[in-house]
Amino acid sequence: MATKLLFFHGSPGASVKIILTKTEFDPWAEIKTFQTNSPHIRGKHGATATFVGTMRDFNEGDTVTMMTLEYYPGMTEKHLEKIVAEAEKQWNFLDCLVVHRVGDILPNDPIVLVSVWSSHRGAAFDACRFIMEQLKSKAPFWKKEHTENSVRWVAKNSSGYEGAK
Amino acid sequence: MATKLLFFHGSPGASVKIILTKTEFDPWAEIKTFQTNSPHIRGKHGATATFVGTMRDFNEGDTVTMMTLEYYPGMTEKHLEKIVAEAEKQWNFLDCLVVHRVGDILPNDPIVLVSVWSSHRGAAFDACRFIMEQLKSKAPFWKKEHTENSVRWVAKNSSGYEGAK
Amino acid sequence: MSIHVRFFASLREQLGVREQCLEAEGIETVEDVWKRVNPKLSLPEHVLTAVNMDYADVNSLVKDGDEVAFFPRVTGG
Amino acid sequence: MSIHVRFFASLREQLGVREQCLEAEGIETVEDVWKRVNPKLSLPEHVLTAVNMDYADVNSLVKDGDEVAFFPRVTGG
Repeated sequence: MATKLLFFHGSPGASVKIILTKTEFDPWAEIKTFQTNSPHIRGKHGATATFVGTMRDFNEGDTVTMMTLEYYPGMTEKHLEKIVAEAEKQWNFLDCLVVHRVGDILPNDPIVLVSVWSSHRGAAFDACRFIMEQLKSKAPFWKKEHTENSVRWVAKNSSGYEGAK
Repeated sequence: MATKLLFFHGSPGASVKIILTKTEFDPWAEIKTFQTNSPHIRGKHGATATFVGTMRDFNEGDTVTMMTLEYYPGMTEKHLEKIVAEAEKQWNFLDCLVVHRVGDILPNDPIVLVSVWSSHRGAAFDACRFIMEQLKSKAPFWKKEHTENSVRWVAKNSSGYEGAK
Repeated sequence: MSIHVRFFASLREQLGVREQCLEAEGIETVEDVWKRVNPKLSLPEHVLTAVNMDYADVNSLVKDGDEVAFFPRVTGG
Repeated sequence: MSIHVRFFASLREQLGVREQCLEAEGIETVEDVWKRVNPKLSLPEHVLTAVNMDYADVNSLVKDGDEVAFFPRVTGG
């Protein structure tokens, strides 16, 4: 995988891997590789909950051609670690993988991957969603959109607890 | 992929694919293939929520060496379709992939995959979890466990809304 | 025509019956189907029933040509 | 020693400043840092602040050697 690791965090308890990358990544291949390299969860994890955020080619009525993701080196990594540690305190999980893109991104590129392995599905679902919501509201990343006519900063993230018709 | 399709359902609205298979499947490869074959979601889906259930090698204090998954041909397919259609009514999603193993299963084999593609993460998360809970409580599947000393039917599924420590 | 009866999983093993074909005469409900097949055994608690592959209950009506199924709580996923 | 100040994203572009080094003398809080850097501009609403890479508020204490950051609402994920 042509992934440039900017940051890697391995935890001693549950296996936690947090990756920031400047190049495109394949979330499904990342999950597979991570799982293959985690022999301790073989036969132990009944549940894997995963979320992948992908760049859309539209926003607020405009066509988006590119996006630049700025971050705060040091603080971003620290807060991703903190968010996963908080989830670990609340739910029993075996492993957790977080990957986040930074730099220039094109439509249809994956931006973020959160994957949680647990014995039971309730913990996997809850921890995965918690990490995503915390990441969206706390982790220092900023998106700049390039539309056909302008370049603009995305003002805010919407809550993830909406979506029913 | 050496997947024997027992049943395939393609929907005219959102792309819905429901697969029952007697042979081992790789959930991450299935997702990738499905996504590659869905050009209409390129740049449109901001969110993918996925759940994979995997066979554990233990249950109720015993080592489990094998599992046999019985189903009700006809009714199982009908109810999986119904569950996904109900989710489609409640949430906006673009695509949905459900794969379920039947027959003999070994520890660490994936049993079920539910993957939902949507514009927004709330809908993806909610629909994915709804489909899993409905599948667990409504779809006619029955697990028979082979432990080292006995063969027994699993009595009931636990609720998926537990898991916090 | 007739009523097609099916049993699954632990119930299939306990009864030793997988499928059965009944004369429709005298059968009006799911419960009647059960009684015809198991005259000496009352319907065990937690047994689920389906008519033509839709969930039903013991009072659901059954007509000639229907498929009626009995099975334990589901444990898939 | 000194206080290291950083700005990110839209705020960085608006102010035209990425990093700055301040003398610690006379600075007690995050707000003092902002005033030193932008004497004519009050801290915009929704601007977030961090001291040594932990979230802080305008009244958080700042000491010599600290890193203080100002940035807009985060929009990752």
